[in-house]
Amino acid sequence: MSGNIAIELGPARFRNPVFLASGPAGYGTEYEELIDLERIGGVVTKTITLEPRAGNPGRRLWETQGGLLNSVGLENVGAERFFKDKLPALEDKGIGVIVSLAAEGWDDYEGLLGAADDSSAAAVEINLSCPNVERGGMAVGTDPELVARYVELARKRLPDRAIIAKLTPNVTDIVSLARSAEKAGADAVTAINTVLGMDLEGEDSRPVFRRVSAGLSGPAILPVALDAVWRITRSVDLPVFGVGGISSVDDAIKFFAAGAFAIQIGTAVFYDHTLPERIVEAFEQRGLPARN
Amino acid sequence: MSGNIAIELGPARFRNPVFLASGPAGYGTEYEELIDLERIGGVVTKTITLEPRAGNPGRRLWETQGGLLNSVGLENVGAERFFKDKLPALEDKGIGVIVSLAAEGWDDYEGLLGAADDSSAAAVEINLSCPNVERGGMAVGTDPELVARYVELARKRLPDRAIIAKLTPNVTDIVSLARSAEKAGADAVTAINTVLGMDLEGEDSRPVFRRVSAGLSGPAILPVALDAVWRITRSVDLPVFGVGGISSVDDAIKFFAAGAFAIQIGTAVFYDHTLPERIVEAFEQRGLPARN
Amino acid sequence: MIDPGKGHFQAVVSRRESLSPSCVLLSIERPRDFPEARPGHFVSIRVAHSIEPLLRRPYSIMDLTGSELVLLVKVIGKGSALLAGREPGDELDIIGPLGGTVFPEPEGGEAVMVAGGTGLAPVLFAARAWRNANLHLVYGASCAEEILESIVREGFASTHFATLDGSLGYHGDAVSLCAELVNGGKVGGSYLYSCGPKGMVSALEAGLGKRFTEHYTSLETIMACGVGACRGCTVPTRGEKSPAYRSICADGTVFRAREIAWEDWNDR
Amino acid sequence: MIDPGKGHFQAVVSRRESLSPSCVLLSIERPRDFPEARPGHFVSIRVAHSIEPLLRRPYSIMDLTGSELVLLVKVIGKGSALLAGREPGDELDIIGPLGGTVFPEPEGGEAVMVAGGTGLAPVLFAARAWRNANLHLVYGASCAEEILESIVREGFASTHFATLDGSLGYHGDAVSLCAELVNGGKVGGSYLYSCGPKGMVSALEAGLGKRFTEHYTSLETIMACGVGACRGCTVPTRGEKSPAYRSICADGTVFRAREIAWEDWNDR
Ligand SMILES: Cc1cc2nc3c(=O)[nH]c(=O)nc-3n(C[C@H](O)[C@H](O)[C@H](O)COP(=O)(O)OP(=O)(O)OC[C@H]3O[C@@H](n4cnc5c(N)ncnc54)[C@H](O)[C@@H]3O)c2cc1C
Ligand SMILES: Cc1cc2nc3c(=O)[nH]c(=O)nc-3n(C[C@H](O)[C@H](O)[C@H](O)COP(=O)(O)OP(=O)(O)OC[C@H]3O[C@@H](n4cnc5c(N)ncnc54)[C@H](O)[C@@H]3O)c2cc1C
Ligand SMILES: Cc1cc2nc3c(=O)[nH]c(=O)nc-3n(C[C@H](O)[C@H](O)[C@H](O)COP(=O)(O)O)c2cc1C
Ligand SMILES: Cc1cc2nc3c(=O)[nH]c(=O)nc-3n(C[C@H](O)[C@H](O)[C@H](O)COP(=O)(O)O)c2cc1C
Ligand code: FES
Ligand code: FES
Repeated sequence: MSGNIAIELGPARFRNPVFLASGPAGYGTEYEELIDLERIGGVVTKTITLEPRAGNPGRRLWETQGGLLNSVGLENVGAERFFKDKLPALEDKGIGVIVSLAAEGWDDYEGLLGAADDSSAAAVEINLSCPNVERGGMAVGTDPELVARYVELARKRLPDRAIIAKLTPNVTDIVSLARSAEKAGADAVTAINTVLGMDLEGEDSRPVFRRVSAGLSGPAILPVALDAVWRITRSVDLPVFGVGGISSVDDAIKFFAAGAFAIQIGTAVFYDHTLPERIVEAFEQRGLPARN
Repeated sequence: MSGNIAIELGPARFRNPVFLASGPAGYGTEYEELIDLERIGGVVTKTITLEPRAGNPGRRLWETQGGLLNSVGLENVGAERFFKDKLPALEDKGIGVIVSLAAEGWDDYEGLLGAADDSSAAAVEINLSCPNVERGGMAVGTDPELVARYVELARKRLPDRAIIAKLTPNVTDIVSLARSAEKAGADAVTAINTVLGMDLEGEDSRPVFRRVSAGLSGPAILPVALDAVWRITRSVDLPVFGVGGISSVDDAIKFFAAGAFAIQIGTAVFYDHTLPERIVEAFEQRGLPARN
Repeated sequence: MIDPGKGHFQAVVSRRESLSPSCVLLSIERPRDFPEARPGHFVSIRVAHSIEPLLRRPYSIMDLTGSELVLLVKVIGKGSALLAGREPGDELDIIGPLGGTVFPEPEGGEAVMVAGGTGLAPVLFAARAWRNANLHLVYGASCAEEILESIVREGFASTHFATLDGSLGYHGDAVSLCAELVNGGKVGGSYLYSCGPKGMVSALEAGLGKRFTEHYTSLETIMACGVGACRGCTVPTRGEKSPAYRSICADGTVFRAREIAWEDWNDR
Repeated sequence: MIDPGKGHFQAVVSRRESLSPSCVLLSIERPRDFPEARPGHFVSIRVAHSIEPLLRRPYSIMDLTGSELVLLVKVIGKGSALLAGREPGDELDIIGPLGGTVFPEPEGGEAVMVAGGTGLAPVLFAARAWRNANLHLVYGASCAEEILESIVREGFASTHFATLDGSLGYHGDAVSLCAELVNGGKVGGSYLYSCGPKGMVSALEAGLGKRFTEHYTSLETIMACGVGACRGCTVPTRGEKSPAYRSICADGTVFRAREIAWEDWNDR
């Protein structure tokens, strides 16, 4: 045992820097029987919006070579039910939680932040990067000025919570987004959300998804995520949550070496749910990996 | 045999729409003993610059999960030797050729176009998207206005050649780049060049490449390339050369279904050099795939 | 919701039997501590420790005895081919049993079960579990070779086969055969159970759903997590709020067929 | 340039012999039409029809007879592990022989050959080809187990082993041993040949290069195309223009050691 590997972010404290990523982590309880969630740093819960969302119709998942495309479309139970039922259940169990929020417009964003303010959430991740919805999500997240506005409001409404801005890689310059988030007062950024992609299928080669474009995750995008983390940490002082394609202990170490402060694991949990705990074990034995 | 699968682009005519991509294709002759280059549409020759370039020092290749990172850095023999030795050798053999050109600045770009004008090249691909060099390349290619300026000058200096603009996926909006190319008079665009990525290695987890960031190619990026082709062909009337991750006949068909006019194959040639001819054969038998 | 209590197991293949050109029966030593499971439950298997294929593959439990877990595997693509190629002694990385709902036992003791292709698996599991019920099996496949007669053994009051090419039994699909049998009074009961291609089940519900008190169907789609977390395996259901999506892995696999918004459920 | 005339072959493994904890000798039936090859030539093998690993893997030809192509395979990562696991009867997808330059025969008939690890492969191929030469082998590995003595058979005037842990032969590296032997007059000749880790070869050139008329070395690095097209496998060379990169796959694998800009050649 190399001792303490706990991390702190503003008012939030986590056992260690290994999280389940938003989306794959669900509401935190679905993997309970398979993953010891009290062993890991915590879960970033599925992105919630102010109102419940049904999510996208038609197919939502598609495997590509080394990757996974998804078009879930932010299906979620809405802020009210989330803060009433889902969050307390996790907190009662002593599971570390980062609450993921997405605005569907400026007005409902105010409401959403209000709901978060009324809650016990110590850390929120603002999802400025979902490719699978019409409004909000990536449309906001690709514009440094809008990123700044969204982070500013969160900072104002949630002065005593840790605020993390989740960034999209589908931009010319992710570093400028991170800079905006920093200036607007974020405590950290998360890089990256999924990469835009599509696939076609069948004899008639039709797009797999109704919305055509979807979000690519998994091992295929690891180099893209590492590159984003490296470039952001060279230019911005904020702690960075690294996410994208992590599928082994070595991958996790690479993200720290690229400068990450913590990591999140998404797609790999689907096929190797033991990974997050194995990473924690490795860190407990060897200490947190060196950061460049 | 389903008959004629030849394609035309401006003054250029090719046996079929299956090309080797710039870079992996070298100067066209290296694969001669392994690929029957007279069977395929042709080769897009390795990008040349006005002056010879030594390329990047240190490691240049690195395999990732489902992909390949490269940092070759446009090593090339320069325009003079290329047009004197390399191009005629290919043309003499009846091999279809698209000449790939990259500017290292505005002045040398004039010179490069002049050299192309003096040559017999029927089609040129302007590489506005190489991530592995300091000047030119992606710096120019991410800005729609610069793309327009570069394409305009090519159009002016090479009025009777087919001009293809090769675009980078590392932007917020690849469609706007394609629109710029269209307005500036390009005959076609090629999508995509490599995706920015990096990796780290070894006990000390150092970046694999001296320049840190490199270009990701191969099956991992196929969904990204398909998405770019689909979105461009929905918004722009230009023919699109689809490239990125093609590694089977089915993949090739998908690019046409996504709207491509022709395809280029890069990384897959390294491990399956029979693929381009197999695709041609499939097209000869079934006809060109349907386009959406 | 019937949560069997899922676990993660390294299980050893004990027997591999080729049943047809496309199907293999895979018997697996039941891991110690593998929970009880019921018809409609499934397992999810990591078929390769490689990124190709990346995700686990879901398979219905066809039988679970004290010593064996039995799966029916049809070769569709790369993942199923790898799985179907496993030999006795090979290890399998399994999570399960998964699924939140199962086929309930029929009331009245008589029921019709319609299976298409590998949809046979949960149906056989149910038939084995409900030994005292009077079950009529209507089972369709493309051709005689794909009718896995050897595993349709015990427990049915009557069995009826349909092949699309007419090479065995009824010439046509399972739904048409079922309609003939029901209309002719040859099979009956108040419960209808089904598992098979979406088209089969929706046609069955449209044509015969009203003739039964209940029509329960076990659904399939592409999955990622298998535990209800990712919301990727959803099916649209009828309800106050529409669309209302439910996850096949955790809210299913078994649904009342009339609750499914069939007209909205397609893959694109 | 000596272009052997490359081809693409499906070849069958005929024998697999485990030589050490990390190394395997793989004998392959020589495909009909497989061109003649010389020491320094290599083949490139698709080890899996999967994307993991993606690229072909390059291997020096250790021997090529009328009936056999022999490779020495050390397990390093996923690709070499797959290759080393191939059994007699398995097919291999090979392109080759590749490489534009080979070890030239020694003038004067006497020469020193220094091999580190699997660098032994092209050295053995040379020794077999030059039956009339007087060749001294200096061969180093980590430990006794990794000295593949059984395959160092015929054709050498003298053989000298070095192990880093001293468990066999000289206690130290092959370069130090070679220096002792040369300085002590135990081995000699006007040509020096080498193949092994970069550090070994550059130290050899720095320490002993000037004592020989020629020092030829066969180099290795990560490759993609193997045919000179991609410019990914380059090594910096000394020349008028600097840096001047040459490709190991097509301009090599064999270079004069003094032409390599060793100080500029590193992996990052
Ligand atoms: C709850 C559940 C139970 C199942 N039970 C069985 C069973 O008992 N026996 C059996 O043989 N199969 C069963 N399946 C289907 C099985 O999981 C798929 O055939 C398998 O995952 C295909 O993997 P692959 O890699 O071979 O094919 P891929 O290469 O992944 O896919 C090939 C093609 O099949 C389609 N496809 C893949 N998976 C599914 C799916 N789950 N539903 C619909 N289309 C799909 C894809 O769209 C693709 O076009 C079940 C699926 C689920 C969800
Ligand atoms: C011309 C040539 C001849 C060769 N001859 C032989 C031979 O006769 N016997 C033999 O066992 N090996 C030989 N090699 C090396 C062999 O190709 C590599 O060991 C193999 O490709 C590793 O593949 P992998 O998938 O097992 O390892 P990977 O998982 O790809 O790599 C594991 C580690 O090894 C490093 N590595 C991989 N390939 C190379 C390489 N070519 N050079 C330096 N470092 C590398 C990587 O950086 C990585 O850190 C030769 C290489 C070349 C270029
Ligand atoms: C099925 C699925 C659903 C996702 N849903 C969300 C989401 O609701 N909010 C979010 O911020 N990211 C979401 N993501 C993105 C992941 O959090 C993560 O950024 C991305 O998948 C890259 O990491 P990975 O390669 O480890 O999966 C989702 C990803 C997947 C695969
Ligand atoms: C080793 C290597 C070198 C490349 N060099 C060039 C180049 O010189 N010019 C260019 O336009 N693209 C270059 N590319 C990009 C390819 O042409 C292609 O756009 C990209 O690799 C995606 O296709 P693929 O996945 O089929 O390889 C290079 C790619 C690789 C792998
Ligand atoms: S597969 Fe994830 S919710 Fe069903
Ligand atoms: S591997 Fe491509 S040039 Fe050598």
